Amino acid sequence: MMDFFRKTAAGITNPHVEDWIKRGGRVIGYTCSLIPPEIFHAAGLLPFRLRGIGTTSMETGDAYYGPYVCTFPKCLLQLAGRGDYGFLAGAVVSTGCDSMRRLDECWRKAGRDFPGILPEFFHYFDAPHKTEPHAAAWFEGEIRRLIRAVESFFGADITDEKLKESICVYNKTRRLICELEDLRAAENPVISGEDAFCAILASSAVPPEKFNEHMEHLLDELRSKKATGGGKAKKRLMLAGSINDDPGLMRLIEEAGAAVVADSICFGTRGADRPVDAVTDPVAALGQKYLAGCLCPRMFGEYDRRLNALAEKLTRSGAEGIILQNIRFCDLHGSENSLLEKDLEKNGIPCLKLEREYGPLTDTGRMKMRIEAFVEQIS
Amino acid sequence: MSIAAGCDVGSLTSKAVIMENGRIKSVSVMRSGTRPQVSAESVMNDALGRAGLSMRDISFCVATGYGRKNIPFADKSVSEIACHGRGARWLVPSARTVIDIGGQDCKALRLDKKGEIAKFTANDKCASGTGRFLEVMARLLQVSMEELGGMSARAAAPVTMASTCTVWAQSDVVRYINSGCRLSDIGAGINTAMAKRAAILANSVGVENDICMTGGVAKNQGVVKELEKLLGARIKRSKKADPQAAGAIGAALFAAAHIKAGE
Amino acid sequence: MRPEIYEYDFDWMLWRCMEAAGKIADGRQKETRRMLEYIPYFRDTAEVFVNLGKPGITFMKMISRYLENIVCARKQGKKVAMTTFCFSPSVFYAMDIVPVTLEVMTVLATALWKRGTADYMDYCVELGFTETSCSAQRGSLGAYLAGLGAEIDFIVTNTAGVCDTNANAFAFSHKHLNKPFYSLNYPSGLTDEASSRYHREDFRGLVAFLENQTGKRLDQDRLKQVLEETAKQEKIVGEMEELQMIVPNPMPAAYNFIIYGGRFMFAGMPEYTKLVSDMLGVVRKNAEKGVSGLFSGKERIRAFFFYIDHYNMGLSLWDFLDRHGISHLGGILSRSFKDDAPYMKGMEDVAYRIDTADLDSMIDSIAMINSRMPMVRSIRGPYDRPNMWLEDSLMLAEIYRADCLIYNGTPGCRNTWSNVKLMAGDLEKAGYPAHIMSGDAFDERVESWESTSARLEEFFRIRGLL
Amino acid sequence: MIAAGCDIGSLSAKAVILENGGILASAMMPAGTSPPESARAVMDKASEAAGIARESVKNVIATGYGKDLVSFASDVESEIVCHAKGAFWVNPKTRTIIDIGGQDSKVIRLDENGKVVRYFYNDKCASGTGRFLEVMAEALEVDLEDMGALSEQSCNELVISNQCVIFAETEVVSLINDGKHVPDIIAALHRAMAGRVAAMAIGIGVEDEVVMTGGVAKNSGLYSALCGALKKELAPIDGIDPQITGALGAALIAAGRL
Ligand SMILES: Nc1ncnc2c1ncn2[C@@H]1O[C@H](COP(=O)(O)OP(=O)(O)O)[C@@H](O)[C@H]1O
Ligand SMILES: Nc1ncnc2c1ncn2[C@@H]1O[C@H](COP(=O)(O)OP(=O)(O)O)[C@@H](O)[C@H]1O
Ligand code: SF4
Ligand code: SF4
Ligand code: SF4
Repeated sequence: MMDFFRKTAAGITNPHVEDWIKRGGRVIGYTCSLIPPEIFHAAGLLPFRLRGIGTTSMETGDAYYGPYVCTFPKCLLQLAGRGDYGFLAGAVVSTGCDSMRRLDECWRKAGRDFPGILPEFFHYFDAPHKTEPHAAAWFEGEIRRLIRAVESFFGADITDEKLKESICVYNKTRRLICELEDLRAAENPVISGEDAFCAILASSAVPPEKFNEHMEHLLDELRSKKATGGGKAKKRLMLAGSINDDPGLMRLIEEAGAAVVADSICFGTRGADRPVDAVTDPVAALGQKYLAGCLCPRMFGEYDRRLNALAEKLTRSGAEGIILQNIRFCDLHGSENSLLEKDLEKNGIPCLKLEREYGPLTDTGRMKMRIEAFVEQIS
Repeated sequence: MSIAAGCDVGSLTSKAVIMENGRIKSVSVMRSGTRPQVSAESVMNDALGRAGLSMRDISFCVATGYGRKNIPFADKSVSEIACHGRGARWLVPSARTVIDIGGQDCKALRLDKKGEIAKFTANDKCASGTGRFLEVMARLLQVSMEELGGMSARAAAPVTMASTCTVWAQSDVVRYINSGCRLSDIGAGINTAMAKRAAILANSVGVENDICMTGGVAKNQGVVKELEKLLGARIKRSKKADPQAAGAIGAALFAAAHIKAGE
Repeated sequence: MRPEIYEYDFDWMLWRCMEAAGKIADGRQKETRRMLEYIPYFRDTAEVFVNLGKPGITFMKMISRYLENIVCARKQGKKVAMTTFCFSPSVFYAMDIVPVTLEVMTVLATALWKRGTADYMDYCVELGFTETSCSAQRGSLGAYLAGLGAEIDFIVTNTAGVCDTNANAFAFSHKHLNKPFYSLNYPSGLTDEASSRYHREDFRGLVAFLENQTGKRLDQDRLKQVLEETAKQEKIVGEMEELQMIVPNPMPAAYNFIIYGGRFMFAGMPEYTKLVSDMLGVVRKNAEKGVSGLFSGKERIRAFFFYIDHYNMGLSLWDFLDRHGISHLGGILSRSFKDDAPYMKGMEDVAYRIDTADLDSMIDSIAMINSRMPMVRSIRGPYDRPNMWLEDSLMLAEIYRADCLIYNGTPGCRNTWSNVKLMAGDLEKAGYPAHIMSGDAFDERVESWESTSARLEEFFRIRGLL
Repeated sequence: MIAAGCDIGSLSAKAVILENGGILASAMMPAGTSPPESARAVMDKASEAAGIARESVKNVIATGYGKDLVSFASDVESEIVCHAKGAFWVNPKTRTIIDIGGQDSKVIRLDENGKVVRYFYNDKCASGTGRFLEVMAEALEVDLEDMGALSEQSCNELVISNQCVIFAETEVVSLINDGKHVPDIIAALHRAMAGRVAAMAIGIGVEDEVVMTGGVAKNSGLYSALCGALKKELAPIDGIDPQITGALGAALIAAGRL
């Protein structure tokens, strides 16, 4: 079972995506935890959250983006330039953060210079940075705009019913992820943080039905394992901060003698906690979830909500410390991490702040040393 | 009698310390080669030689530093952060803040009353603010590390450096040299830039007296004095041993503790 | 932060410097010059203004008034708001609130003090700011986070959706100082119905917040006054900007700086009106004489700065422009996009109007002003959308007959460094030589002015402009 | 009429002497810390090679980092212009020049008359410069001159992830420790560097023909890595040592002003 998840996490495409396309299905890529995949699912498309894994050089990324920019969106552009995203029928870029939103311009421009790397359907999703009613209304407007755009381009008809069905499918995904989280909370971990991360990551890379199916099997496996008392206990850490889709980062941490038992990052469990209301008006419900529920520091002035969510997860997972990492040039997570560090340490939770580059994890010595020292510190 | 050893294989230098019930028998500092094992062997043999001992006499050896994982004769490995904390505490028993500037990075540690590590942070995004930075600059200026350290004292008008990154600084230095600046003024500027980075790091973990500096750069008086200015506090020097060996001393102390626990 | 920095209040120190500068400027030219040398760690910045004669001196006095207000706010029982240059202070003045505009304070300290603002910037990093975040805020924010300035009552920002690193700096302060916070937030659209409606609602949210913070209702008559004053000011500025189109440009190089600097500090206040009328007088004279506003009197190049200016080394940029006979045609900071602005002819629909008929239309008016502040208007959405960065720049470059366009920003500016290369490419395609300055407008440590200016000069020569 | 160009670079000093439109002689030597001396020395060396007296050189134009300190130069020119002149003189089909020197790398675009229409610098980071390769050659204990040949023996793909020269160096050291093959490491270094230079070129647009100037152009491994990154063949710049292109351009300008 794990193979399936490990394979999926290893590279950007996976057998399910290829299979989906072979059977004439179309795939749509999206960038941020702000964009509801339910919309694409309801249109019969395969939602695929854009990943930067497997980037080895930056000649396209750096050609359009300037210096001083987060390497994650740069890697997305690099892969697009390399043609790796040729399988996309469409892409939606969100205004997650400045580095991310400029992917819209950079990708379009690169598309003019290198024909064929820009998906035919290319949409800019403009999300507010706060949640007051008038901002929520704007967000719902954006959802409707996206729905209309998808409908007219892909000739789909996204009815409220279909949306509600998709919401249910994804609610199940969210529920299963939470169950996995609970299993990780057991003090003898039944699954490594790396494997758990691979599994969770798959939820945005394969058809949700397939994911749910595999996840249920995995959970059964793990439950039986738990009965027979899982692996040996290690230092239990939580990982938070900047976006990451590279299982290698988890491996790195766990090689330093810790177990990652929970996370709050994009591609991890961030935002899996609450289900979407599947009875009321679906657009409003999605707005509630994806804007009001957004746990990214891009939501200005909502630090307390994020702090509480984090603190709660820390207790639930029984983590003994937390690694707060940010990708270089990510000011949002960077400074947020410092606030979190102060507040969490006040409550006696050891914190390690790390700044890193996103990209090939080849030279990890310095990072490892810090994590090892941190593990020693909390033991 | 039980003899403890500590071996710190750093990116630039390797250090070994032999200790017998809390007293240093010998210290050795050498340039690291490309292969950690080899560096470890030779520095340890040198230290043993000085102490008139052989590997067999060592009851327990702790390794630290970047190369610590592949050291054949080590019984245990401990991170250099822990080792520098312990070593600094031995050098300056009242130390509550440790600033360690080695070849690869710059670390700031805050210790609690018992000397346990309460908080640490390290700068390694960029080579500026590392001993390596000083070496590169020293090479550009064609002076030795010692001379570079002395330059601050002799400087008339220290230059300001684009402190953000080694390479930017490099072209700055080249420009200064070409425009005929006095070398000592450039050197002083370099030391100051280094100290500024370290000061930011130290302040971000929160400086508490007393302050102790470890790592090779602790031997750079220019940096130390500048750092004192920036922190507005004196940095306690220790006559007990070479601060560059602090990591190895800490490792040896861990080894000794292990032996004690065993007895 | 170095212990001795804790000795002095940041804004108090700035105020004393500016006071002194303003006072001695009353003296005769010769003694003025001599006096200038005696101001503690004062840069040749004052030169730049003194050389401008009356308007320059009025400007210095205005700055010291602005600083005085901040320093004395508490005593006068006024509330102090920390805010950004992307925000028009008029609403504050209408509610008797004293604004502390971080970027303005940073520019002042960068320009005035030999040691610049590095200490405050680094202090932010010590507090946990990423060192990669924008220096425009860090340069003065450090002082306020360290309690070395007027106590802040609440924080108002205008850059959510426009610039993360900016908005983030204020969000951080909101937590660190534990002060109330309101963030206006902008959609990528500017003129569509939905966006305009949103602008109005969002701004009403702000008014409610301010009323709540001050415990006073927004005074309609006061607001009317401020807005009418603003309209008057923009009319005068508009006339200057009309004359600025003439070849040679009769406007002195440093005037753009004064225009936006003044606007950020005193939009809607009589101080600013007086200032700009003084300036208009000078520009008119030059125009009648048909001479360039540069000290050299000779205009060789017309340059449009399509982002911000460069404030290091005592405003060396302006001296550089004067020495090389380069007319500064303004930039993203200096244009206000009011409907009667000379460059808005035929596109009034995308400009803002000031309508003082009733409270509602007045609030709508400020909302529209704010949605067209620097950055807020031009870099909120994709740069190549209508009325965004590219269109604005090309439009202005054409109207003002620019020979070239120049970018200067800060490495902290994710936002523009993510697409400035694309901008430069498109500008070149449109036939304008475009240069990207790689320094930091506020932080000398990023790139020395020496190399920055060398690159600039090289650009002018190689592209056959000099 | 004899004219000369003198390019005092960050790492090497170069001089070219022209006699009525033809190269009479050229010289090159490592640049010391004193540009004036380097300049004098390299000019003497060149005149010696040309078998002429220094005085018979009627006009000298200086370029490079140390250009302003060349006392005997009648004027200075930017490296951009000089490399453009030099490259265009050797190959008039040149539209794009990639110059990688010791302290910086530049991309220059020319029109059909050899006029500079756009250019872009990378001097913010040594990772795209000759210095990068020098540091690595040292770490690998190989000669700079051999890096090209060695990289051609590479058989496995490695990745160097560090931008910063200093850290890339330690990354290289750890690769050696892991027993990786030197040729593979060198090839990876070339790819990393070529990628960065290519990004800069693509950023302002690459037009055929593309030529490479500056000392690093002599590194065949980087040369082919760059072709790979740009997905096109670069035109060789025949007849001259690419490292003297700047000095040649300066000389051409000097001659033109006589
Ligand atoms: N005698 C000295 N004077 C000044 N600086 C020195 C001296 N010796 C070493 N250094 C500095 O110390 C650095 C090496 O420190 P060290 O702690 O040995 O690094 P590491 O532990 O990473 O190998 C060198 O880069 C150099 O800058
Ligand atoms: N034979 C060679 N093989 C490979 N690289 C070389 C060779 N000769 C010089 N270089 C490279 O050229 C660089 C110097 O180039 P140069 O154009 O002279 O720089 P600058 O003009 O800045 O002095 C050196 O850093 C080195 O990397
Ligand atoms: S971190 Fe925030 S902005 Fe970045 S991808 Fe995740 S949700 Fe979007
Ligand atoms: S890590 Fe930060 S900068 Fe990078 S994409 Fe996510 S939010 Fe944006
Ligand atoms: S300069 Fe850039 S980063 Fe700074 S405030 Fe302006 S837009 Fe934001």
